[in-house]
Amino acid sequence: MGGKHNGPAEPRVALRVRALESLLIEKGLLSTEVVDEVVRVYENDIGPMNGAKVVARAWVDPEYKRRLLADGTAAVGELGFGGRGGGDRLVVVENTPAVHNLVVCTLCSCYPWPVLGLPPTWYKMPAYRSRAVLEPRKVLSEFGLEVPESVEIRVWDSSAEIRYMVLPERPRGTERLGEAELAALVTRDAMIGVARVGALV
Amino acid sequence: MGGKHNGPAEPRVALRVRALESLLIEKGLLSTEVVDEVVRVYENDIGPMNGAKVVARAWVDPEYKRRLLADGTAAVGELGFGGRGGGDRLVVVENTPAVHNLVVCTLCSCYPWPVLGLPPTWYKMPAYRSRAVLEPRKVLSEFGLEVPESVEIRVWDSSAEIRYMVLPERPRGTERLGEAELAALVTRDAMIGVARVGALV
Amino acid sequence: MNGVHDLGGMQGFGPIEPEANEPVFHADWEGAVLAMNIAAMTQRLYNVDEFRHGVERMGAARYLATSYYEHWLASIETLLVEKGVVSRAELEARTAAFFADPDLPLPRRSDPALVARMREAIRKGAAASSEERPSARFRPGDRVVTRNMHPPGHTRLPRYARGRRGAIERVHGVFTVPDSHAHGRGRQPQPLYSVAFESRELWGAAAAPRERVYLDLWEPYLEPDGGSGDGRQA
Amino acid sequence: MNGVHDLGGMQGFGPIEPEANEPVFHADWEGAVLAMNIAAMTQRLYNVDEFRHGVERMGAARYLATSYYEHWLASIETLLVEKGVVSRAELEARTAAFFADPDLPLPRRSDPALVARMREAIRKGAAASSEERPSARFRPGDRVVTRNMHPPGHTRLPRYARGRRGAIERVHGVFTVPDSHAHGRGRQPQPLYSVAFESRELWGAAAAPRERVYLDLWEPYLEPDGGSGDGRQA
Repeated sequence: MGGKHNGPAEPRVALRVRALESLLIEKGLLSTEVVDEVVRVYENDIGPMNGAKVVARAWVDPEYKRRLLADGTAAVGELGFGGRGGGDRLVVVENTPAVHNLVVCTLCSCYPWPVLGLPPTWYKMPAYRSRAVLEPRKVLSEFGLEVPESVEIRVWDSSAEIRYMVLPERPRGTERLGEAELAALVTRDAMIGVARVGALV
Repeated sequence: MGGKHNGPAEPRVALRVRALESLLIEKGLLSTEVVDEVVRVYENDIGPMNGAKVVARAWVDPEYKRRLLADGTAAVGELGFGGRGGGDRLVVVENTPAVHNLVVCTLCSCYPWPVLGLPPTWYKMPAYRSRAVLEPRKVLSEFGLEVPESVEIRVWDSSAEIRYMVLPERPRGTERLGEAELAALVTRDAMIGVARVGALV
Repeated sequence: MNGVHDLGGMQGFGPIEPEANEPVFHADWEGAVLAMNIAAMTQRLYNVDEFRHGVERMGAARYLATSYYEHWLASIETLLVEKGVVSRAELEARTAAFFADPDLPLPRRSDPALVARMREAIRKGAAASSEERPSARFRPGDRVVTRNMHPPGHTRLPRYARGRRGAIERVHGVFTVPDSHAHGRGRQPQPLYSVAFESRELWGAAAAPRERVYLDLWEPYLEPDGGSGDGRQA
Repeated sequence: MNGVHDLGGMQGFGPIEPEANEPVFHADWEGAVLAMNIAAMTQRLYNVDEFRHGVERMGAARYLATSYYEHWLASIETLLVEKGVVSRAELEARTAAFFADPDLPLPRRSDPALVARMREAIRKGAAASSEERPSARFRPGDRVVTRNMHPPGHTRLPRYARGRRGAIERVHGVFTVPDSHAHGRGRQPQPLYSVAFESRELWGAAAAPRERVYLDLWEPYLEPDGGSGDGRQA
């Protein structure tokens, strides 16, 4: 990826990036392999499938869930997840019938990379960042998630090196599913808090 | 002016304006004469020379000054100034050795048109509007006006249909000048509050 | 609306850059925009509060990337289309025609009556004050606290002065409340006050001493100081 | 810095627009920007707080008009130039060369040690917490009020939560204060708290009930509630 480009219609920003890239390579601070490796890792190894495994484990293993809520960093580490973009600490917040959690970063776009990968564009854009703290119920409603007024909404604005992930509610009708099947149900949006995990039909 | 344009290199916004103008003319809501007349008025009749006359009168006539500070609208009306862009009310605030006044409109660009004409570009730009209320002394210093810490600064943020004009201090050495000569010394910037009226050399 | 137009206290916009010997207009189209706006308001196609809110609604990125008269043009277009004076389609079609042929002439039309009306409008201005005199709740010297409010529509209580304590400096009279007037809900006149705020109240302990900011605020923006405040947990 | 990056509570940005089946990267250059940034921080050319402040300094109009990875690119360029890693002149010259010939190849260089270091960095992350344990002033349940502060530099106390009352939810430990770390004044570790705010405290009486916002705030941002507050006249 670092070694090719997008052809003659390549936008100016892409050429600007190649200019900087070439200077850093010459100065011994970068290599095309480094770029390729980073892209490979975030395209293949690190993404919401990691968080989904964490959620599924918490659903089937009450003792793991207890550890996860007490020390998210250590508990996701048990499954091999952690590191860069995770800030220093992962805090997992649990959705219940009485509480719905939502994660945002109003000042930039902090996001729990080790468990969810790189954030989607909408998470980084002004509309979500501005509104999530001011009118979360309306934001959720636009995502198709109607949260009754009786349910408390907790918005986690990631202003420090703490990252937040939502532990969604386990849907009804999933009692017989195994951990891997459960993980397949868990979406990125549910772990940000803008969706529920859908019930099995 | 409404009837001509700027030639082949005319920017898109100018053509957009002509498109809207032509539609309004066809609908009987505008005419090229109206555009010409408005431009003529603001280029020739209404400008800081009006405010300068007000200031000079106040400097030479203590009774007029008293009326001006008590009811700016009525007092500038005595000199024939008033009307559109003046909001509903003109308030004149007096600079003294102990108090320096500064006018801004942080929300848009309200400005005392009848006495100062249309505002300069810097008055309408984010840098001035954002900083005048937060760090007025620093702003004044960048205009070359050092206001000692012992002098109180009053910033008038024009948030309603009240317009503000500063009555600057009369410089020393002007005792023998007549009203017209005094008016020639008074600058727009002094009546906004970002300058003093210079002493005669 | 907490928009980027609400610039008081923002940082990072760099130095103020005055232009030496600045002309009244930098291009002919600026004068035309000014004239169109005055003509439109004189003919009551929209009011000044709708106009200001039209600027606020233009979008933050565009607002910051464009000039004052481009802001005006954006609001004029928005309002004339919303009011049904001009359709979006005819505006786009006419724009395309001028892009295709910049030498297209403007229609000729003489309207001495409108010119006279404009002269009168410029001379007299528009009234925002009211003859109605609801009794003013506050008097000069009274301590007040501004409401912590974040309406999605137009307001003239800047964000930097919300939930702040000040003192009534002067009672201006009774004026149209922009918050309703910008949204077709009438003038709803209310007492308007000049309110003085210490810089340290607005900007905290690091603010310079002997600096005050004065804002003109309507009675519904204010509460007596000493109450529990708006949304505060005592 | 009260910049446009501080978006919490702003209005007028329209609906949220999720992209169906969004790819991890929309173009090759995005991945290259991500990799350059991780490589630069891994090699300690700058720290994450300097990086965030570099984005904040890019200018409001440009910030709003450009994408996430363009923000990153702007900050990387600013910092590498300021740190003397790359000169503005060589960057412009090299850019001109790529504009003239987009097919210019990138230099070939193999650096297995750097790749290994990057893998390790991605796996382990960067530490912001500290082993130092200054005693924390507040405990869970304590009522606090945030400072009303408007520093021109970097801070992580958003504008919407200044001068607001909340309750300590949890003590995270001791962490690098970004306000100093972004400006070359070291880590200055301080206790970091999760602080809960009622929506009505943040947004006033019109805010919906049963909504809370939690922020992670450093001890210097906070004062005990019940004191005179910062800059308030009791």
